[in-house]
Amino acid sequence: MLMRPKESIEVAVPEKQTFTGNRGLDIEEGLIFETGRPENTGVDLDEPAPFAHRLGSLERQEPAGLPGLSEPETMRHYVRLSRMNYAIDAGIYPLGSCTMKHNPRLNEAMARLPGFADIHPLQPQSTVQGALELIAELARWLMVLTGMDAVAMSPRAGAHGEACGMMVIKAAIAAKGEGETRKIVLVPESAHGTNPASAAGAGFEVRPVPARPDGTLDPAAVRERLGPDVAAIMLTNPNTCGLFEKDIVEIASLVHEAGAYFYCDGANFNAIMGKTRPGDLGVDAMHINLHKTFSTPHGGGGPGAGPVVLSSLLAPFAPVPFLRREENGLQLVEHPSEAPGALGRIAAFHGQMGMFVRAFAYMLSHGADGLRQAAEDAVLNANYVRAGLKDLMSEPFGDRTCMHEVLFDEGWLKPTGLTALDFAKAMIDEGFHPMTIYFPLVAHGAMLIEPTESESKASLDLFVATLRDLALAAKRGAMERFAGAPHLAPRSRLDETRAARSPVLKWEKKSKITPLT
Amino acid sequence: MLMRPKESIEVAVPEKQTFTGNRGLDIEEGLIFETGRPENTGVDLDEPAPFAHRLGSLERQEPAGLPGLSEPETMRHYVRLSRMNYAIDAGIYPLGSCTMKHNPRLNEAMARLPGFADIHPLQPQSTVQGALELIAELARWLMVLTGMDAVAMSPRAGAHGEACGMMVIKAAIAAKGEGETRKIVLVPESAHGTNPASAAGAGFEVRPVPARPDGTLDPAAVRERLGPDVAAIMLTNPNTCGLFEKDIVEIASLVHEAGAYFYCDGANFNAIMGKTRPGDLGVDAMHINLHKTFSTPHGGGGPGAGPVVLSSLLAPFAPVPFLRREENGLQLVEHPSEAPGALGRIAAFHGQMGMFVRAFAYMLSHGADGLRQAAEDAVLNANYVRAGLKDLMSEPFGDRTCMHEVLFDEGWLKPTGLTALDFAKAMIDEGFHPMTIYFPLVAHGAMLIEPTESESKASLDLFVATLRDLALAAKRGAMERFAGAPHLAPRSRLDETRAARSPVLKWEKKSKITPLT
Amino acid sequence: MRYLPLNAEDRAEMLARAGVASIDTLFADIPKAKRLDHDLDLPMRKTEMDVERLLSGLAAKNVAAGSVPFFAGAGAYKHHVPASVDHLIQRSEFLTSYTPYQPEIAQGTLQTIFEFQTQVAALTALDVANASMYDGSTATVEAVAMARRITGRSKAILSGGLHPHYAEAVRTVSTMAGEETEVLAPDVFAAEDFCSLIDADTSCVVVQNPDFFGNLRDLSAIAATCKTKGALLVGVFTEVVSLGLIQPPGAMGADIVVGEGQSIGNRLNFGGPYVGLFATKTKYLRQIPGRLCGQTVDASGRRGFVLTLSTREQHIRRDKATSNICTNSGLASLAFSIHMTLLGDAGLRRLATINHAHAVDLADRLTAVPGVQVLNKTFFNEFTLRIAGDAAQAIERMAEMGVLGGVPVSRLLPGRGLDDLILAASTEINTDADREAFADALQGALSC
Amino acid sequence: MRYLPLNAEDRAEMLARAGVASIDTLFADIPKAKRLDHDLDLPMRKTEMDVERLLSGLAAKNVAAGSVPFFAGAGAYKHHVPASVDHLIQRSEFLTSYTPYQPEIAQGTLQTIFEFQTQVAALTALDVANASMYDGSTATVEAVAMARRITGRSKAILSGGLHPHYAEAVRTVSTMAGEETEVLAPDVFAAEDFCSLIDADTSCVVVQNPDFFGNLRDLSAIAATCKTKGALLVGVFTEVVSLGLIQPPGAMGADIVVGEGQSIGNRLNFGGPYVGLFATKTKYLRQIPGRLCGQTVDASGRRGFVLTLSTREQHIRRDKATSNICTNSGLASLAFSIHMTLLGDAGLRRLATINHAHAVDLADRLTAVPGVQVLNKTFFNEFTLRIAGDAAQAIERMAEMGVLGGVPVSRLLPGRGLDDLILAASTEINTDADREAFADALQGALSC
Ligand SMILES: Cc1ncc(COP(=O)(O)O)c(C=O)c1O
Ligand SMILES: Cc1ncc(COP(=O)(O)O)c(C=O)c1O
Repeated sequence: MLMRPKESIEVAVPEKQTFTGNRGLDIEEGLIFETGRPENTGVDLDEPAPFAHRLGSLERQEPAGLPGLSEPETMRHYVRLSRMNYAIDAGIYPLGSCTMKHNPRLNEAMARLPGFADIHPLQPQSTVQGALELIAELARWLMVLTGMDAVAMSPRAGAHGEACGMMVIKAAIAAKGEGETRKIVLVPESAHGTNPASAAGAGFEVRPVPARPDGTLDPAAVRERLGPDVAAIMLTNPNTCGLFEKDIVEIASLVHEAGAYFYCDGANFNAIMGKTRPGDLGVDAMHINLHKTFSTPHGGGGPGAGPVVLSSLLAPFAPVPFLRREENGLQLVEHPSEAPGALGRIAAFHGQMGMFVRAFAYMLSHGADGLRQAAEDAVLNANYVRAGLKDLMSEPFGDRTCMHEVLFDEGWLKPTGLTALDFAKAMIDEGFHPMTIYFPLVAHGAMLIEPTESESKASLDLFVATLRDLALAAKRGAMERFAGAPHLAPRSRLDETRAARSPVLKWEKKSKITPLT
Repeated sequence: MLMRPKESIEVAVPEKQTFTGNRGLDIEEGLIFETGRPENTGVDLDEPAPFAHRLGSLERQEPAGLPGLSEPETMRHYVRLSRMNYAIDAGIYPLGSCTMKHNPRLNEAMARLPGFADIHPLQPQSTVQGALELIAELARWLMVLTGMDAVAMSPRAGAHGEACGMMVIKAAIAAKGEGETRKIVLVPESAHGTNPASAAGAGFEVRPVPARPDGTLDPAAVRERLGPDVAAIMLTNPNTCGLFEKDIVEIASLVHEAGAYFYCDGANFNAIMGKTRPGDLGVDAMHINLHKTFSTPHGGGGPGAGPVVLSSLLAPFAPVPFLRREENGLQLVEHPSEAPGALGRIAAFHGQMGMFVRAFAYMLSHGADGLRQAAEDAVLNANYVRAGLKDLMSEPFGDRTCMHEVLFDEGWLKPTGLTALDFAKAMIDEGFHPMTIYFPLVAHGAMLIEPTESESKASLDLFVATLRDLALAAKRGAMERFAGAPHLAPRSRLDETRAARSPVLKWEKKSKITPLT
Repeated sequence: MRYLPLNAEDRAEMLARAGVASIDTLFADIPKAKRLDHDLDLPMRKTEMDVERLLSGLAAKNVAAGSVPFFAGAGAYKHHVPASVDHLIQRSEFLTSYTPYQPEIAQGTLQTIFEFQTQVAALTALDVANASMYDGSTATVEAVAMARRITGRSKAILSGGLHPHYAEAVRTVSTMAGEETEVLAPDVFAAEDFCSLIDADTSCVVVQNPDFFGNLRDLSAIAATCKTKGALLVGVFTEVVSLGLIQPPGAMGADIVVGEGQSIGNRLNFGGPYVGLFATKTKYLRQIPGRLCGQTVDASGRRGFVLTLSTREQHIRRDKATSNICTNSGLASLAFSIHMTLLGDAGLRRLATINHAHAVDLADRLTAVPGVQVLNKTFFNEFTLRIAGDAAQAIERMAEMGVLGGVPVSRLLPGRGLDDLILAASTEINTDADREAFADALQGALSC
Repeated sequence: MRYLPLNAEDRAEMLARAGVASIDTLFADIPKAKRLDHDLDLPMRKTEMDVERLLSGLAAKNVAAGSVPFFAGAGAYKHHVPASVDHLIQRSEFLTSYTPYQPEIAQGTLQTIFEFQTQVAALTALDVANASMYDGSTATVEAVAMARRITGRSKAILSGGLHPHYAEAVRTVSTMAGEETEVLAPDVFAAEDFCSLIDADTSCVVVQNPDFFGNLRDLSAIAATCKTKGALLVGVFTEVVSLGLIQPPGAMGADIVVGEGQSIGNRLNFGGPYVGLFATKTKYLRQIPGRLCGQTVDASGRRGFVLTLSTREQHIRRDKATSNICTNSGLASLAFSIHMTLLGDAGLRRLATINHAHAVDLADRLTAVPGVQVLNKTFFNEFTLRIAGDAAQAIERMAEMGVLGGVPVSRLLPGRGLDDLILAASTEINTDADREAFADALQGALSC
């Protein structure tokens, strides 16, 4: 089969056409459904001896029609596709709120030890004591780092941790007999979308809390909204504008006085680990994204892990499973019947063990001293970027230092007619992944930059200098750098509207797209 | 430090300048000497307690001045550099004579088992019986596949195998008392450069043998050159023009009758494994490039392995080490004193164990049936490419089928004024690694294409179609595709003359190149 | 510290450039009393070598599946994953990239998601699949929530053949959200009858196939009843390899199909990370939870892929979103997709057939052990044994003999009078000798 | 077969397009009588799972260095290699690329070679280094050949402190090439005196430091004599980590320095693949064997790298080449370079210091064992023990006790009256407990 999108390429790169559509090392790659065949396979398996099947009448009637590729073809398919991706390993990935830090390969090696990777969640507990010890130790580190009393290890990611935390709070409220009255969760507008979604998923009603002009929460505004109908507040701290909620202790007291709980979104824990403890600040529950703060790889979208630390008030309501140290070693409490009053179970098995190993390797490598240093470097790096850009870009909450990420908005771009999106796409041409844009929603055209502690000064210098170059270019009206950017990526700007208008969500023989001309 | 070759970039990509010199995912990367600092390190090591050193007066005086990079910086440095490379995993790598076939990752995993990768060559032999068994089994496979009686496993690569073979022959000749008379080795002009170099290195004098117009050797031409002064003939079969030496049996007889030995360069064994056995053809010694035929990765230039199979005549002269099966298991014979009459030792330890594991995994995976199928597919693929191109390109030895590789020459390009090099560089822009050019020397502007069995029909179709497109473009005078190509690779054509004229072979503060303009 | 590029000199210079006196100035917003002025009571930094030693030591305390005859299943299966899969998912560009929010430099991830969606839809015989959920259990929770949204009804009926952890997760989350769930009694023989239970408040019926006890279930009748009653049928699987050999839920009328994809491309990992598969009919597209990748074109008309229909999702719709999921199982879904690409139809069917053949052989061998009875009429690669004794004890004893001989049903369903049941699975990794060892060990365990 | 993309249909279609009747037509040039018409007497194809089983079985029969207290050295050393090194060398673009013959699409490999050359030159304190040789021993062979070419003289004098395998390799290859070699007697105490042996036919003197017995040697005096007599001094090392702490041969006047680079970035691998380092003075540039990478510019003036000065090499100069080497140790040299980049000066010095500290500690502990004597006045991370008994037997006994306690000198130098000598090395991988175990085991071995 020949695959040569000749026509479209002519449009794409008028300066230098190729016959293949490839450009040197940038090689186009078709879909497996176009290159593979159902009768081919890249896995050799011996044919079993004839036997009498026990499938009753339920044998599959229609084959799935999935194409198979030999191993060399498979290799090439995915290697070529991978080369169309940006990665931390290739450059700074300054997505605010995402904490794209270095992913040590030691962690990968450790997670692949057969003693961790090839053990079954339900094999006898006497045969997995090392695994249980690791979980217990990781849990201890999380509790010490956060100053909390318990931790639910099973949540699969941050949002799942939020859901878990909200349900734990609901269970605690129910236990107090207030299940029917406390139905409201206060969530600032700057919150990540998962927060309101998680609260709603647990059957709560979400109410916004506005921020002060300085980007942080006003205790008075919180007090105003508290009442016997409020179950909890959900704050992010440092918040999504990169600012530490300086009145957090007061807010926590107000919340507790009102009989509500304080859930903290711990996505930004990287900024403060070893510097302060959420437990000391009055937090009742907080998830920790191991895939942010503790370096487990994002993998193009997951998997992660979102353990939830809990205060002593909430600990009794934690879901199963949890660990108990008994005479014959560590034992998992797995069934709700063994933990009366507990929430129940929120997912199968015991949590993201593969991520636990990686996160624990990261913690051990840093130690208490290294983790604090990492937090300091993360904050320093953000402020260094801020210092390098603040004269050219606009800050929604005034000229003040930030924590681990710095928030700009597109105010400064207004005179140019360009948007945050245009600016971001021009960064791609320069070899940089853009910052987070349009989040948090409280800034107009937010541009949220989180360099993390993994960037060297040289890397930040080049990043800042380039953003300055681009900003100056924008200001002097050099539109060609922005219009329709990126120009030098594997694809030029993609038509998202078209994708949503007539969704093509899987390959079908008929769905071949014909070039727009 | 900012690294922005702004000026040069302006020249390079006038159509679309960037501030960084990067182009989307194509990111420029400096040298470690520019980005690293000797006081930094990416390896944590605990400081040892104070102790009295035992270095006498020989402590290092001047530090080496080597830069260190933290782990994230190191990762990025090498990942970025890697992205400037072509690879089998990214596309067809049709280098004739190089057998760039698929490198299975199973082999990589097996070679990394601690039982193979973490054993010391001199630990007690009782503790490495599994390793010795693997070597013995691999040796057996090589002997069965080639129909030979012994194999010297220690050569590090093909050329080292040639040297080993030449020295074994020399030892055999010396043992016959003809050491002073037989000094000549016959080597066809089409031979790979290592052949004459290896023969010369073993103290032989090299004499050429011309080929017939059909590209193969004429027994008569060999007979003419044989005599009491000839020690050996060194042939490649299939030869470097991709042709099977059809008179090889007769040539072998002539050589033997003349009291000389027949060394075969086995670099092209991939074409014939399971189809015929060199031992049956009269070969006395032949190296096998495990990194060609048996899929161990080329690694950007090595390491490889070049075991030499030997006939019973030459077996007694094989160098140490070799294996003996004794009561208490396999035993290495390691010292020349244990093997009187043997050649001696040609390198430390026992050979390229890491490559042995990979090659053996490859052999086991294929089995006798799969290896033969691989040879057939390799030959079929070459002929398919040949059939697709022969009407446009010229063949130096006429219109005939080939073995695993097909040889064209630049004769057909003459009218266009273009060279094989120009054509090759234009292929780069199309996303293909060029074929081998200017080798073998017997063709004028050779273009030697070896697709290997790892290519699918679809891959070959695209390859052939693109070469046809380019050939037609050349013929119709579309010079812009060729002049100064490649245009779309990480670098445009590199100035090799300048590199050789004033060699800069390492980084020095002063050696920064200033753009030529 | 090896992961931190800044050295003391850098830090000083950068503070100066940022115009702050000391690093602590930057943390001034933390209330003074709450600032930590000492290192926490945790160990200090460790060398790579020491971390390796410590973790290898912990790993060595566990019995790995590959080191003994191994027959545990119950929702997590040990299969052979080709070495090339693990190599590919470790490519920096897959491993260390984020969710593809900038599609122009994330086509690699996006195209693989598009291919994954297509594979999942084909396997389940449904129209459309999403980019993955956390795992099979949370996918089931989401499926039930989706059914409630679509039908506007509350009650979810969970089959007694549904994996108990899945059922508990649905029950817990539903209860917290104020929704009703009816969990049927454990149904060892696939004998339950739903049809009478489905009423006007029933949003969905959730049925697993092969069920928790290994029985194969024909969903067609339930599907028909659901249709009549306006409820949706949610088909669940925990062993995706089965779909190579048995009727997919979509072909039997399921409206939503969810399941665990761990078996393909992924290791056991003591329970996670796994990958949840989620597929449904086109008409329910806008109710799907999680990410979707769609095809489009770039400014030059070239085909490309983007995340799409995100108005369903939390980052746009917030408390009205179809789900709160953000991070999903990206890399695990990639591993799934790569392994499936290697297999193709032919490979998958062969793999499934071997699994079934091994399980049939195991069933025959175990049936021959005195005091052991195989309860299943039909099964794929796992079935239920009734033994003359306590299952948990027998399994513990077998473990001491070096055989991991399945999962006691009572571990998941304690106090239900099922203490004499063992779930035993046999995949392609088991040899004849392994199965013989199991039979011997079970016989041994029962006779002591 | 999983590695072969063609299926039967493809093959038929391609034969037709190629205009040949059958695959055998393409093999028609093979004399009929010599064609194989049956499968060879070897096993048939195996599944990936079966290959894994078979090879894991073989691997399990060996005692891996990481699994026991380990002290073997003698030219191959167990060091800790950071996980990132192995990850990086497995990048497809490094692992599966060829020698960089098309520099425009091989800048990755070329720049790493350029960096490697710079690192090796700096470590050895010489002007210029090549892109690698097979290993330390073959690099030594090449150095001697190069010295002969430069001086036009034959005789090479090999120190009695040179690794015996290296000496044998030089002797063997030299003899075959008709050149003269003088191998001095084993020199346990670094007491030999070359100066009188160097004559007008001497091309070079080859001295190892630290020598085979672990002694540190000051090469300055020999260098001076060589200079006077018109011979070259070839400095050799087998433990490159030593260069972090001791004077490099280049700084003591060596003209050519060769050595084994395995210790940095590479595993033991039972002896190979390793990586030979080769450095010399600029004036001998055109006599260097092997590949050289040089800096240049591209058509746009951007810096770039190419293989250069290839008129020295076999593919151009053929029988007149400086060496026959073609494939070298590319990926092993990359591993070396990456690990060295991670270390830097500071890390290398720390690593070397730890090695030395551990060896000093080991020497002290072993000296305390009755019947054991450490012979070295100076050493780096390895030294020679004289024991009251047979060294090979003692080591075999220790192995039975689970300790790999060094290398018996007699294994490399049999029949030389050195049967009571053990070479013992201690690197950063050994713990206190390991060294104690060694002392205990040796004591045990000597007392039985
Ligand atoms: C502030 C914040 N909260 C919550 C989340 C959700 O975490 P996860 O993606 O792990 O579910 C994120 C992730 O992007 C986040 O940035
Ligand atoms: C025909 C031929 N002979 C010999 C060699 C040398 O083999 P090696 O590079 O393994 O030393 C090669 C390698 O390119 C070759 O193609």
